[in-house]
Amino acid sequence: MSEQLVPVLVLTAVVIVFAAAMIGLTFLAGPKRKPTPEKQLPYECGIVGKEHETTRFPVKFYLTAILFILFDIEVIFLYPWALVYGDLLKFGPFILVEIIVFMLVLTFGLFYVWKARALEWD
Amino acid sequence: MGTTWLEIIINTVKIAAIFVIVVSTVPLLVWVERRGPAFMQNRLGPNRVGPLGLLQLAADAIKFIFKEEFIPTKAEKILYFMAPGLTLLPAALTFAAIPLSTPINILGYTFKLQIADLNIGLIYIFAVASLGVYGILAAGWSSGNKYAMLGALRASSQMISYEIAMGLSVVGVLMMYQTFSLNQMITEQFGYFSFLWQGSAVELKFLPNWGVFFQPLAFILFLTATFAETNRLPFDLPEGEAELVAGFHTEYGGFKFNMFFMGEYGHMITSAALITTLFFGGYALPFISPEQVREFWIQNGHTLLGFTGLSMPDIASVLTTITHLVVFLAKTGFWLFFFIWVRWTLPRFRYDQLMDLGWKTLLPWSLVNLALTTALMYFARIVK
Amino acid sequence: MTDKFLIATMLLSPLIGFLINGLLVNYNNKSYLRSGIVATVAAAISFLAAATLFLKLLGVSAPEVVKAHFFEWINVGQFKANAAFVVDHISGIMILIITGVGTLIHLYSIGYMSHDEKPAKYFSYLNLFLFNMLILVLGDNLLLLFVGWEGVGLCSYLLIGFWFTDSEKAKAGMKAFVVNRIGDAGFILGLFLIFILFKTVEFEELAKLTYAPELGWGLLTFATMFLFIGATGKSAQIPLYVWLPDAMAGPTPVSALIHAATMVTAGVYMIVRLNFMFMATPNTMMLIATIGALTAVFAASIGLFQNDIKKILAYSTVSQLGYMFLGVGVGAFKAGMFHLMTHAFFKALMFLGAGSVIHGMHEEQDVRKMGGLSKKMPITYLTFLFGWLAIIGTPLFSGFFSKDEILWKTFASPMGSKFLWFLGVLGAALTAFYMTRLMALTFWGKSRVDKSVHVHESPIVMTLPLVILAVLSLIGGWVGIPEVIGHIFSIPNGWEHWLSKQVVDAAAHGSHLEEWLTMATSVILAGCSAYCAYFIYTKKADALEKLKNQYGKIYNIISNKYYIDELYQKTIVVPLVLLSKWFWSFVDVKIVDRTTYLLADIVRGAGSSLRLMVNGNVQQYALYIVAGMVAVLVVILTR
Amino acid sequence: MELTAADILFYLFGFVSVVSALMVVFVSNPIYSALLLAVVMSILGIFFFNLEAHFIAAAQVVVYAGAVMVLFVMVMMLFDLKREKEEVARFSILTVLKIISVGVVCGVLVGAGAMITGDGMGFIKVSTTEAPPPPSMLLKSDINAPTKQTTNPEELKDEVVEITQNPQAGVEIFTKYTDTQKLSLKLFSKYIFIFELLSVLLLVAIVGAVALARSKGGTHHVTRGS
Amino acid sequence: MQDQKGAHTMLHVGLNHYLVLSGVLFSIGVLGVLLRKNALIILMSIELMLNAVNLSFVAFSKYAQNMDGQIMVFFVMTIAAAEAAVGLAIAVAVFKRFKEVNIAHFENLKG
Repeated sequence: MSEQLVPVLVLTAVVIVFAAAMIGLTFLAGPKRKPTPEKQLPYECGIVGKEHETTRFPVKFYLTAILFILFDIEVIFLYPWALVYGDLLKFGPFILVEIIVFMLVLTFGLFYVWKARALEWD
Repeated sequence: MGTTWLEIIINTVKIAAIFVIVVSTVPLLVWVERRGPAFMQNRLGPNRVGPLGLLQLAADAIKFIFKEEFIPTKAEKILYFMAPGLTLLPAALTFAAIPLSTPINILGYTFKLQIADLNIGLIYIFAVASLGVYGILAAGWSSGNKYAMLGALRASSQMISYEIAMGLSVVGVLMMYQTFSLNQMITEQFGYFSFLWQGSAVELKFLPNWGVFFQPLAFILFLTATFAETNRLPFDLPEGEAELVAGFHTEYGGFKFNMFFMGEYGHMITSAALITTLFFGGYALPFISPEQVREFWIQNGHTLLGFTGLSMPDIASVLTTITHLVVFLAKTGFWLFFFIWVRWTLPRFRYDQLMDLGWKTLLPWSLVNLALTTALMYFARIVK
Repeated sequence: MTDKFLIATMLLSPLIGFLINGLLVNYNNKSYLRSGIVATVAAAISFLAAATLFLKLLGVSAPEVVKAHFFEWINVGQFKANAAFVVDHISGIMILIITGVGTLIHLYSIGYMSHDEKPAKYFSYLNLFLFNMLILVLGDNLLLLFVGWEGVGLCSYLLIGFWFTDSEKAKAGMKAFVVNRIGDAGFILGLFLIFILFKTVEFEELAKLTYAPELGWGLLTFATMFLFIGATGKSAQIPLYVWLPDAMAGPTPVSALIHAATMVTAGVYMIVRLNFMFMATPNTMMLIATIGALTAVFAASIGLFQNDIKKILAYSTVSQLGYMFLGVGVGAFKAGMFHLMTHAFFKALMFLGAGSVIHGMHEEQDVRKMGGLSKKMPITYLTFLFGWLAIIGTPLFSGFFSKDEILWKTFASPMGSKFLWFLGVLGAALTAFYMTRLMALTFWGKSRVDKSVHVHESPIVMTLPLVILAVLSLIGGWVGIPEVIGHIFSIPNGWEHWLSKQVVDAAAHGSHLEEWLTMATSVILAGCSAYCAYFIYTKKADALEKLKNQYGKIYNIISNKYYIDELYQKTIVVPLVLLSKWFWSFVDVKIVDRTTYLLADIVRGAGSSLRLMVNGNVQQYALYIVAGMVAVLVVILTR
Repeated sequence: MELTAADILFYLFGFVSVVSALMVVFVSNPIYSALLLAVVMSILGIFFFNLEAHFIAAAQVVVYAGAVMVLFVMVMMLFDLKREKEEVARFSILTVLKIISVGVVCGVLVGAGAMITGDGMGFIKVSTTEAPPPPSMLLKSDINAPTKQTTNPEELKDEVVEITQNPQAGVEIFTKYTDTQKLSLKLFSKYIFIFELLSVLLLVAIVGAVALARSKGGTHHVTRGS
Repeated sequence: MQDQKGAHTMLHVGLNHYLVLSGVLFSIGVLGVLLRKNALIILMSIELMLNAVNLSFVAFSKYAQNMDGQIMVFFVMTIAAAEAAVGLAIAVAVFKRFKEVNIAHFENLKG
């Protein structure tokens, strides 16, 4: 079982080592100058912008994230179905009816999201 | 990884080797990225350093190492350093599952040219790909720059939206191959284009048995989804130079910046490899199955590698592996070139068009594709 | 005419009379005649049916018992009581007395109630009383007897308190009812015990059982004891007699019917009906006898100094009932029953006579304001004379035969004793004294009637019953002439023979000589005391004054009825009231209310403390969940 | 070799997951706790893989690590929560009570977990006086038996037979299917009703989320009539 | 079985190891829910608890040779995701209203 997994873990180890080495290298090799305040400021194409306190971020991004989760689960449910669909067809249309009901309900969800203009990016 | 220490070492070396190869192809791609479009736009591109500018890559790499280690004041120290790693890691891990070529069996060992032959190959790739979002978000947020933050949010929501479309489009393919393991998918795509129609076998001599001919719509959807997933040009809004400077990695310099690029290009290589495996027969030649290739090399393989003194079957298996590796590299190279080619032809989407494309066209079309395949398999009883 | 129909008419006609008078006739309609006639006709029909039934029993080949089963009333587990009525030798006599005397009294009350505002109500109650009394007598099981028992108690309450507007009379009614209820409680306990012992309450089955005489204080003794307590309540014996004198507050015919002839005899009838059971419990019999004798002497002594004509008669009834219980107590059930019948005749006669006197004297009841009425009310005087002669036991009159039978049986029967006999004779002497005093003060002597009142003789409708009753009280005794006299004139003792099938007396043994002697002594004694009273109250009024201030104290005690009422008031009523007051103020307020308020407070307190838990703090809710989970897990794992 | 690779993996990742779970709860910056939770989720994915639940492992990483935690991180970044003033409730009687109850829960669960195999891992002395604890009623087979490689054929076969009504199909299907396919066979035969119910659940969640987002003040706040 | 395997039975990973681990993770989740003030952290602790349960489900499914455990994990996952989605939507709404995601503000949701 773990024969399949161990190489992946070894690969992660290799990547981490590589990344750490590179950053370490730049840290050692790189010039060490005293950071000037201007340099410290977040880069704004050169203009030294004032930094007002609370940045009002548009919150609409989270809605896509939520919808992503819900539709991702739909996809996850489809995978096992896809594997078995071909073989269970031999035993009648039952497997088909199941997925039709499932997909109808969820496409209605998508349709609702569409009509409710939840994904509008004004 | 095998039980004996020897096997473990060999495997680790293999893994490291494959990783290094992938990492080294990134500068190559960058080079192609600069030379190719230059060629298209009738200009030269980097040609100073080394022949045709090839050494330019090495120069850049070394330059990155000597950059000053610089951290903006308002940045989150730990996360700022971890962000590049977080983007590179998923990109590298996804490549683990892709079968590069047929396994070699010399001196009694079978040696897989694939980092990890997982029986859940495909969704393993999707799983690890979905972890990529963390790198971007971490980078955007930890650098303390609100434009970077905005870029990160945009990039991640774009990636998220297209992940569903990609997932759904793949379902069609899965229904056909009925397995997750990529190796098995490739074995399914050997020989001629054949399937069962109403129970009777149908074979078309002039077409290879590739997935693209079974699932053309899935291929198109998958392609566009991968473009969006890797933030390649039509969809590279987050780092749109015009408005958001460099998007989520504005504050990064030095090798950390390079790592972001490595992550992006790594992801691109994996996507190209995935397209070839899923739709274009992976490392297999169009009409010839690896068995036939072995037979061919058994007859005249001796001429090439006779000097090594290995037994005939070993030589044959080495040669078939090499041929298949070459085939695989060719196909993937083509698709990589396609990526770069598209970058310099299509204009950038506006953000809401991009999101609409994701949710309102790709997703519905993949549902249609799903319905189509289900219906065909049910009514026509097409079974691969 | 089937038996069932006869019994049904006998029973239902008074009920129908009651319904007609009660529901159809408007209460405050003055026409006494209409409702009076309806009531009397109903009583008469019932009497005719009773008579035919009695004749059925008379014949040689006549059946012992006439039984009519109407419906099955209660059938629960082993307890079975159905509405069935039995006319046998005992109840035969009783129904004759009830319906006969009842009809006469109904007739008499038409005249008596002529001036009353609500005659219909009075007559409906009277009919209801008859119906209940018949049920009591005819019932074939103890439960039905008890139904009649309660019915008559109710009617006596209604009739005593007939003029309820006068609070005094209403209180008397209440007193009668309460005292009766106490007796009834005893009766019911007795009934329960009998059922527990014998699993049946029907007289027929009870009679079939054999009873081993129970010398000690076993359950049967207690059962009979409780029944006797019921009897004392109903027939006004020593502890529970106080209600009868006050019951005189009701109209006089009521007193005549209920408190002389029928209701008060219910106790005696019940004991006679269950004679086989009482014979098996000598202790109870001895108790009955002593209480009977004591009551006789005690009531008679009170009667000596009463000035209200009806009070004197009431106490005389109590004392005569004492004699009946004495008779029954010593095992002379037949004699007791005999005295019951004769007493019904002459006592009803005297009460009605007193009624006509009162009627004539326009509601004047105080004997001291009467006198010399013999000339003004000749018929009443004559009939009253017959009654007087009967009650003091002059030979040839009914009173003599029945009373002497009892005295002889007390003297001779194994259960009786010389001392009881002596008490009986003393009682007889006192009875003679106060009855003669009554006669002297009302009829003989000079008239003390004040001028405004002019006395007139009662109308025929009142005097006719008087005459009939006078005849009856004369010939009533001839039915049961005792053996010792009977065999001289070869007249058989019908009464003994009649009752012998159902009633088994204790065997009395004693020579004829003794019987003659006892008879002689009681007659002589009664004659002397009668002459003394005559002499004192007609000739020497002043001698009386002398006697009074000599024994002033004793006179006061007796004339105030030995302060029994006050005694009861002090010993029972007042403490009871105080106790209930205490219960109310202390237990109810302090304990019951306090606890309920406490409970309410606890709940409210708990509620308010629980409310604190629900304050919206989600984390606290989580804590509760976890705590719950912990509890469940611990329980499961440690089980 | 006593310890197989799987054992080493288990102990290593077990330790890492417990430590990161603790840090999730006690670290001050919520974004770090979110990322750490994502790490815990991925490690759980690895455990699932060890427990031969391949598809579930991938699903876990895709759904939890890849979607839910992304949402958490994104939302936290949007809120721009830097430092929590006092992340853990101040010290009060309630906190003590909470800690104690959690301690008991943990003790009970761990104890039960250990005891289930009957040997109690030596921690809980199984007293021999009363009847030996019955083999845990939860499990059909004997736990300590070496884990069989192939999942139990009979058990799943009858399920398949149940749907296909022919025993022969049962055997044939069973031999050629991989783990994930057996899972889906069972999912679409025995638990089909729940499967359909879940689609309704997802629909409800979608509608709910959209409604909440459009509620007053939401960015997608739709003014009346627009 | 115990004696034969000797000491290292303890180490060979059996069902009870997984159960102990899931128990510990579950308790940490409960601790998080009870102690933390930040609503989002509470939601995350709940997710952690659900994952702990998933782990024990899968462990049982493997050692009892029965697929039901894995299917249950499926369903728990869906529910957890839906719950997280809606939970966060509420948290966002609360954040907009109170500018702070402290659990105390959830009090206003009470009836």
